[in-house]
Amino acid sequence: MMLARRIGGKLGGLLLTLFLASLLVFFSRFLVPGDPIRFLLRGRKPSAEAIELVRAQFGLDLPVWQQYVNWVTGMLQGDFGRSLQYRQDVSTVIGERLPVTLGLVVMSGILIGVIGLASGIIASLNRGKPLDRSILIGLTVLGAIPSFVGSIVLIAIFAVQLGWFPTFGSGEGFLDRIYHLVLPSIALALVFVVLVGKVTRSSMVEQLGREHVEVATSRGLRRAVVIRRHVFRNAIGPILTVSGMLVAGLIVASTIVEAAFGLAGIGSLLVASVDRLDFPVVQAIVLLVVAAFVVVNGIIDVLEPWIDPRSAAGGSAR
Amino acid sequence: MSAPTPTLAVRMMRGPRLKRAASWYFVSLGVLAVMTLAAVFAPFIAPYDPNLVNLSAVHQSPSIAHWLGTDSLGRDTLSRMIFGARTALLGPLLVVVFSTILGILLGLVAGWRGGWLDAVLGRFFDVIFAFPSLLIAIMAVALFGKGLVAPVIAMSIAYAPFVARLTRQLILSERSRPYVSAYRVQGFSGPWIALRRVLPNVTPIVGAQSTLNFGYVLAELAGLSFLGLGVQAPTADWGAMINEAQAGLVGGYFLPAIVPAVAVVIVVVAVNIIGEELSDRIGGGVPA
Amino acid sequence: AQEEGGGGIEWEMTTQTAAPSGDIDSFSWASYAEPYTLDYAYAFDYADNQVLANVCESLLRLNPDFTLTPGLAESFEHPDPLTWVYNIRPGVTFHDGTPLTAADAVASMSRIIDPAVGASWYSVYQNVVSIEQTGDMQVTVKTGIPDSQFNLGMGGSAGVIESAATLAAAGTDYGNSSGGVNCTGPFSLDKWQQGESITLKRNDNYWDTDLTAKSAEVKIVFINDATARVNALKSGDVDGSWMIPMEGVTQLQSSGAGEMYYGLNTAVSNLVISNLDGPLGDPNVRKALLMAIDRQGIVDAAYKGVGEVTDVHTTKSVWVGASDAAVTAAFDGVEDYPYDLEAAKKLVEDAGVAGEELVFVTAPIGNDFNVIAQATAAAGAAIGLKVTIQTVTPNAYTTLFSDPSAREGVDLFYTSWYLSSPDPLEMYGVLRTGEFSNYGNWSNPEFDALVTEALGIDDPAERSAVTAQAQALANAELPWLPLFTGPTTMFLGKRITGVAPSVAYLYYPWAATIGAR
Amino acid sequence: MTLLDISELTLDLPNGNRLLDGISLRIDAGETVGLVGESGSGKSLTARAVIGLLPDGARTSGSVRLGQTEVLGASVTQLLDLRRHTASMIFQDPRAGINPMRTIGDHLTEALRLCEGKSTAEAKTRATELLAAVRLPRPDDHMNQYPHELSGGMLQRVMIAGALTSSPQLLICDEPTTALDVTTQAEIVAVLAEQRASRGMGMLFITHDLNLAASLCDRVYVMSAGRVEEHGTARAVFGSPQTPYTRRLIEATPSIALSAAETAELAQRESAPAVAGGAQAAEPMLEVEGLCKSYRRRGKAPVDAVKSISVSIPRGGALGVVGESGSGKSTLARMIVGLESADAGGIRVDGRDRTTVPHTRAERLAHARSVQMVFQDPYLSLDPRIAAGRSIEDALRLHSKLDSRAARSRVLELLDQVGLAAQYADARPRTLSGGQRQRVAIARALAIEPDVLVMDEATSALDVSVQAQVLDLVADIRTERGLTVLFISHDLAVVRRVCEETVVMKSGEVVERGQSVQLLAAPQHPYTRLLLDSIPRPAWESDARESAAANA
Ligand SMILES: Nc1ncnc2c1ncn2[C@@H]1O[C@H](COP(=O)(O)OP(=O)(O)OP(=O)(O)O)[C@@H](O)[C@H]1O
Ligand SMILES: Nc1ncnc2c1ncn2[C@@H]1O[C@H](COP(=O)(O)OP(=O)(O)OP(=O)(O)O)[C@@H](O)[C@H]1O
Ligand SMILES: [Mg+2]
Ligand SMILES: [Mg+2]
Ligand code: NI
Repeated sequence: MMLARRIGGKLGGLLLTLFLASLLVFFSRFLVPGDPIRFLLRGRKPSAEAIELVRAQFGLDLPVWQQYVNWVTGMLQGDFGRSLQYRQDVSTVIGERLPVTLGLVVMSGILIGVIGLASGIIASLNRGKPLDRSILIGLTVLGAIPSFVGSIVLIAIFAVQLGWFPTFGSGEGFLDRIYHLVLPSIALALVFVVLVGKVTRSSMVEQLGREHVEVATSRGLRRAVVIRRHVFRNAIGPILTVSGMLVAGLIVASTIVEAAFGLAGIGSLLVASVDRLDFPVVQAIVLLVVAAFVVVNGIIDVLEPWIDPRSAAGGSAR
Repeated sequence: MSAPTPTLAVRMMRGPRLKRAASWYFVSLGVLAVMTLAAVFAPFIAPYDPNLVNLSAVHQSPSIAHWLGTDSLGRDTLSRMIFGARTALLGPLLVVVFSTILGILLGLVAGWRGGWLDAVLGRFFDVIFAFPSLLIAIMAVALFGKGLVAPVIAMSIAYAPFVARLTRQLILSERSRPYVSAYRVQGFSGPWIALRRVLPNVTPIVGAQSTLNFGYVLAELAGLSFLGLGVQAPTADWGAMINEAQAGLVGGYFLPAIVPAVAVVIVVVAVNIIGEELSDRIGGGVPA
Repeated sequence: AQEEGGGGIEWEMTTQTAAPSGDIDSFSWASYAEPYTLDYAYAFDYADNQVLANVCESLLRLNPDFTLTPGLAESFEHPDPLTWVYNIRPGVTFHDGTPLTAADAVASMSRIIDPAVGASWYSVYQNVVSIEQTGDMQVTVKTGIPDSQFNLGMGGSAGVIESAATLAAAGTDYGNSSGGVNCTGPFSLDKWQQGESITLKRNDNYWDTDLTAKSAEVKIVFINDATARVNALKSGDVDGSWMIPMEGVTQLQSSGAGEMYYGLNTAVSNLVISNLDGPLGDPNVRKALLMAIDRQGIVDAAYKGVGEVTDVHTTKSVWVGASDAAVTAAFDGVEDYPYDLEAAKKLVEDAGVAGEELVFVTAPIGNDFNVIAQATAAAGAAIGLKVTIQTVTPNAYTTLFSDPSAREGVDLFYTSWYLSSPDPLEMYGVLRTGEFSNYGNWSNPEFDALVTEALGIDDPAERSAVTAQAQALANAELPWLPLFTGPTTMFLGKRITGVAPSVAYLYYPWAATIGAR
Repeated sequence: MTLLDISELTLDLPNGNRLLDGISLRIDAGETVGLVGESGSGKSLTARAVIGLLPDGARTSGSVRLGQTEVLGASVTQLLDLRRHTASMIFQDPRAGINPMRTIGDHLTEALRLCEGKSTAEAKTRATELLAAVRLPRPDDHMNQYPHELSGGMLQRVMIAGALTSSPQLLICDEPTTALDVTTQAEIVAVLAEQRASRGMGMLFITHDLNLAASLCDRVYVMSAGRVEEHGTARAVFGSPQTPYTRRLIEATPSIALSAAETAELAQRESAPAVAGGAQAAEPMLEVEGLCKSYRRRGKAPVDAVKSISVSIPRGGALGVVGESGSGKSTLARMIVGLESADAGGIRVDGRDRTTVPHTRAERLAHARSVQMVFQDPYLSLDPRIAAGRSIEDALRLHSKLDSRAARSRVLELLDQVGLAAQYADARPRTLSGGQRQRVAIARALAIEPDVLVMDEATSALDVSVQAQVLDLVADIRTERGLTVLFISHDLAVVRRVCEETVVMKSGEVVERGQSVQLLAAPQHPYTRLLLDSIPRPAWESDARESAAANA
């Protein structure tokens, strides 16, 4: 009962966040100097009636609040409006490109999880030793490689010089898609691997110093068991929290990687749409990113009592 | 009745690490100092006008005349690197300074004042957290046009909640410490304690953490330039230079792209080393 | 190292590549961008048109040599200066199997002048007053004033005929990736994978057996990044592409993956003068600026030397049907503007505008934009004018061409202006007083009179003599500063051949000609 | 049979610091050995060395034989075997020692399941038995509970049960009751003694509380700075300490045993019961009337921290407040110093109303001059960034118009009064020891020259010897300045050293009040009696008492 209330409260908070974010996203466009109509009618002498026609067609003639309500209700029904640029439903435009970005994000996510956790755990178990230091230095340097630099280097070496990977496109079919996304997901993962690695390390180190770990050791549990059951298990919380915060960042960072690898995901769509004042698309993507953030963090919040039973009681974590 | 000492693990960690890391710390400080000096005195140091086009000397390899060669317009890469350091360093610096000031103020208000104000600010932070900084920067570019100004303002806002949340947390834990109660009992006013005593105790930790943002901001601003949404040509900027030089890569002209890329990596590494070392040092001075 | 910079590329013009040895199952082609639409009413850019040209056909056909021959109109008549009668070809079917009728033609053409559609090709129809079906297979178009250019425009997207039923059914989704198109071309639209590729399938019922596609399938992949595009061509992932980034040409040639071709083009690179109230209001200052720009340097730096400096606004390729005398007059009888800083400086000083400021707007679209902006700034500096470069988004740059308010405070910008019809008059029509694309509001009554006169002349040879005079005037006055012309570039991989490298690929079903090497 | 034999154990850190220096210690089967000494003397290190838990990179010499095995240099499997079968350890803080993210059941059964290979059901049965053995009320329910759902005392029982799962021959207890209340401590000690007896285990019992060691141990070792200072039977060591260090330690340890003079005085007073009226005649300096405070927490029942408390202290008097954790002592103190507002009731200091939390500057300063406070934790009650002298100077200058020179000399004067040399004026708190910090805090409170000084557990965080010094200091200041003191502590023995009057609090209420000595001699309220009985006494003394009681 307490738990249900707590989860309800958390979800309410997240929905409020989503609502406020939608306000921000929707009304920001009224700060834009350019008139989207101008773009719609590019290359033509627009007559007043033509402008009105287009305005009505895209619902730009309604009062602002009405536009917002229409927008939100539409979106709740899966109607994201119509792209000015592609003359198509935004949901179609985004829907076609979403799988690429999702694939990219999922593959990077796996890389980030595996490499980040592994490096963090190994470093923490060897803290103060040369291995720890090398991992830390390695992570610091890797983390300093912006994804566009990483992309260029990866393309130059593995796609062009060695020819191991394709230079463009996102492939068709499951395996081909994975093959095509290997390099981009590595480039995307770089910075995030470092963040996860460092959080893992410090969270593990913190837990390693805890007395209950010593207690477990003193009771004759093998080191591997102690690490798994008492150190890693307890270190998961902060790692998950940080990972949750990173999800939205990962989607946004894919803009750069998609641009560099010429992938048709929603990241490159976002940049193109920003450039062309295609507001419905920009708004939908931004809101999608925010929603992804809210959903992932909502899941993590809901999971929290299982990860840290104390939080269910409302006590302070750790 | 035993004294609460910082956990042994923490102390153990600090001991050996500090000494070894220190040399890298000073190297990093040196690197950053050199870059900063180069940026400040760019007009005196740079051998050429960074925008001087020489169509008869494009894509030259390094030579005595052009130490780092020339780009697709025959401009001197070294000179552009030196001038590029200005935007590369200034942007992140401004973001770090603004976001730190803004974040500390908001965090102080939220943490010290508490109550509904804390709740409102907390909600505001939550909303901003849902917008990754690069996304906010891209939106700002869409709204206010390209260049350094819009992204810097946007990223200052994007990063402020991180600073604010840390500040708030520190303020909260600091506020619950008996020394704050002791000041109250002595008759000091709340604002005085907050501003004159608690804030100075919190600022160095927050500042050190903020330093770490510098690297991220630099990379993100460069990424924005790379997308063509940031600093605009012909202004020399490392990210924009990489963007411009990308076309040359197909022709095998790697240098104009690699030089700024390496510079970005070096600065980010240096700043991270400095930030971590500072956090370590400052964090060690305050009882945990 | 010195060599690298100046090292140009050896190039020669090709009109036709070797004939294919036979059919091919499929080939892939790289496009620098995804089409925004395949709706002919909006297809106004390289990316849109190079795909559309293979799927949809026009009343007339613009051939690779820039001649016009009958297309979906079997023949046309011009009974009086205000009337154009098109006889629709019988026995043609759309991709869905329905037959082509005059009603389809009326519906397709009427869309262009429908304000609710807001077509990009409206200017071709600007003088049209009515489009009517005058027989089972006949359409009659009436114009308000004599307009020789209308008929020439029927070879481009403005003349595309789409099934009226499809237009009605698809509604606003017509031409996008979900609505698709239903035309008569040698290929039909098979699959449009957004952001990735468009796949075309051979139309086995194509009416023109000479142009039946030699490939069962064409996959046009969108690769925005120049580096990636070159890499894809080099590695053989993609068989060919138009518009090759010049930086990559050396690599492509040495890779042995295929062959570079240079062919007919109609584009001239110009600096548009958008403010005649400033220092550039004085023709001598315009001349001075042109003479101060190192145009050969630009061609060398931005295009590896592939291109030629020009002093006029058209290429010889569009002077189809012109008299030899007219061509000579138009190209040899005009003033040269050699690179001469001293003379240019003097002109500026004489005009008394030294030290004044010019605003040059550019966008990060390609290296050539960059080079030209920088070279113009350098030229200005050399003759005592301060050229400020303002970089805007590609979109904002696009609005320069559509929105007068976007041009406020702007003195110059760069454009590569290509012609879609085989007549230089298309270019000069634009520069008349009050024309929409006369961005600087340049006005010369003598010029206006010449162009209007030419528009009314139906005989191309006769017309060309008048057009030549207009060209000479524009050359003397320089409402725009012509910089250079370059060939259409194309790369063909080792598997394919047969296509003619010509800018006509924007309207001619080029992919149908490609078969196995 | 010798269970544990440590001889000449020396432990050095990689940086050359010698933490243990030639420790020799022996425990026979079934014997309880105490290890006492001040904080940092190396007690825990010694204990951990027994089960092979050494600091990273530490170098050792000497030998530690546990049963038949040499621990130093033992292989991993040998060590695991020792930990599983021979020795178990109970740690100081049960809250830190049990994984907060796993259930009690998991904590108890994991060793059985993962080390002994018992089935889940078997392990569960055994664990439930053990929980019952350590007298937890609902063993079956507790198995599924998380640590945060249990109190400290219950957790320590869980910890003990956990240590007993492996039926060890030696039980090492590292200050197992330090984090607990006296009453709880008594219960835990009882459980330990019971288990020891029923299982015939040897026990190494570490504590800083000499009384506790005396009550439980057969023999004791006294440690100081990594060495064993003295050892022998408990009675011998505490009865006739041989080294000055042990002697000092014993002297500093507060005791509730009444001295002969006190007993005499008490007897005298009992014969003339009306004398008390004399003290009440004087105008009280601090007067608290019907004070109430309850904390409202969101979504939970409110906590009545203080329920209608009335106390008063005559001018120059000292009142002790004792009570277990959570009884509302601190809340009372915080209301008196104006950190917290009262729900009802009134506070008067020197006749002036001080009930409300001050708001204006004038109110704040006036309130501050009325009452000052010394806080429990000397490590957190000084601003880490501000030098000792500076913090005193801040207070001085807020309350007087002294120029900086005068303020400075006043600071030195105050430091001198609390027994700190002038050089400490510039010291950062971090560089000061706990006792020194608490002196600075006292000097800072005195700088304002308050009417009343509230000390909330001001010595709880200090070692006994340091505590004794600070208590002496307070006594000195009282006699010198006639300061009125409200002294809060959970330790009756400490309170009675400072205060002539004492109140006992329980769940926000005063359950008993009276002269300190009288309270000790003849507690009226059952809770006070429980409190007194819980205080450990040397085994031989309680024997004597019991026999005395039997005689009566
Ligand atoms: N792992 C370690 N690394 C370095 N120094 C240590 C380590 N463990 C203990 N020490 C040091 O060794 C000394 C003795 O510590 P120990 O924990 O044995 O003291 P203690 O007698 O148990 O004190 P307390 O009563 O505070 O628990 C202290 O100075 C402590 O700082
Ligand atoms: N700020 C607060 N909010 C809610 N409850 C509180 C607060 N402060 C104290 N309490 C509760 O009030 C009761 C009394 O607390 P108080 O700190 O006065 O006890 P104490 O006697 O000083 O205990 P200790 O000996 O542990 O210091 C406790 O139950 C405590 O949990
Ligand atoms: Mg200890
Ligand atoms: Mg308390
Ligand atoms: Ni593939």
